[in-house]
Amino acid sequence: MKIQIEYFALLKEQRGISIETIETKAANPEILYSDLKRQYSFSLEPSMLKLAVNEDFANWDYSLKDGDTVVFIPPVAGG
Amino acid sequence: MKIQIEYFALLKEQRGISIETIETKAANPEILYSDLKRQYSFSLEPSMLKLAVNEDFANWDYSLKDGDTVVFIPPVAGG
Amino acid sequence: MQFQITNQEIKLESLRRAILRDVSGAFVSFEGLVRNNNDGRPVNGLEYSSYIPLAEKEGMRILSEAKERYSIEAAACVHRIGSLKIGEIAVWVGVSAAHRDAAFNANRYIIDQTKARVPIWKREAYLDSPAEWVNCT
Amino acid sequence: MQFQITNQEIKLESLRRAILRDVSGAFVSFEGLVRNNNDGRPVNGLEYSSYIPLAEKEGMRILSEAKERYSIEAAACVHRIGSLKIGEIAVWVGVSAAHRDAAFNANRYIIDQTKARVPIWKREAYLDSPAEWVNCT
Repeated sequence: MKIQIEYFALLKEQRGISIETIETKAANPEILYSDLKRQYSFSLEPSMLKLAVNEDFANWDYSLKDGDTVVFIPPVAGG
Repeated sequence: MKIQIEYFALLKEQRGISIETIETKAANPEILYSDLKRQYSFSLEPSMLKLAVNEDFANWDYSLKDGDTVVFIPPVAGG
Repeated sequence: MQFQITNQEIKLESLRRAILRDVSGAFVSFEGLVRNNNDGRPVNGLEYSSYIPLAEKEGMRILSEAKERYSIEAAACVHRIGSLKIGEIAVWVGVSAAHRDAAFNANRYIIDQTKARVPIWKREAYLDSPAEWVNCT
Repeated sequence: MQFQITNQEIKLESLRRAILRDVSGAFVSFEGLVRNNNDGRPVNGLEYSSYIPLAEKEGMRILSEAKERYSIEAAACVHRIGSLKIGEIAVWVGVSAAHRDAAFNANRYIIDQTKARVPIWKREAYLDSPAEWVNCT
């Protein structure tokens, strides 16, 4: 299935792009992040991230569907 | 001795003027207020007032001296 | 550090600028405004008066206390006297600090102490009954 | 109730006016400013970015929570993104209420929750070393 991923902050810097659509068999975002982390040497552990699917917060065991947009959210620091 | 008295808020309203100089034998502001309260029917009990002598807070047993300026301070309500 | 009693309209922007520093990461301001009612009774406006020399002295003490208690850069308070209409600013407190915790706490301290200790009086003009000195009943 | 992410300069006066009501006796505003250092290291400026759709959604939730928890009239929060210089406003929170207790507490709630929950990131440009994402080490 096709999943769109948006990157922000440190993840965007480490991935080098801000958005991409990938073909994946990852059943949920936990597996997806683990694949991407290995591939792009992301320094952030999943325990430091929050997760959004389709513009709202989601759980790591969410069942990914074709066309979903996933965002891994690095630690925030507004203000 | 001569004592200058300034009135504010409800005391000013009940006295009808904002400043006066009086001749008094009152040894301290407690006695002075008691005299004035009787004379002008002030509604405020002394326990509700604070006291200033010569532009700073003072105690009720302060020994009044000729030329002192006394202010009886009604309950404040700024802001 | 500035504590001022004024009969002029309170101008926010110049007051704000006067207390900002390059090290300030947080700025908290409080405005006390004339609202259209007091405990449900419709209010027309307010009249404030003050024993100015003592008010400014006591106000400066409060600002000094705030600076001792909290890690702030600067603080100021301006209280207006005279006749005020609904929506007008009666009192303004501004605090700048490196971090927000100190800025919030110091601002709250200054307004609470000002209301409790500074000789300022408020007379409310009601729509439906004679004017009353607040707190003097 | 308004929560907004913007790449424009934050204009205080129009924001303030938008949340004042005739029943408002208290107005508290918080400004988060770019300061010239972080833990003593000299800072040149900041760059903020945000995942905007989720930030505005989560921000509106925070404002709703504040309105449920505290007796306030209105509240708003605006967070700026892009490159900011020292002294510029990164975030503004304004709350109006009948009484100051609710205005202070709600304002503090909104800024604390915003900093903890809203997807906004900050990169500090240091004078003496490479830029760093705050909180990401």
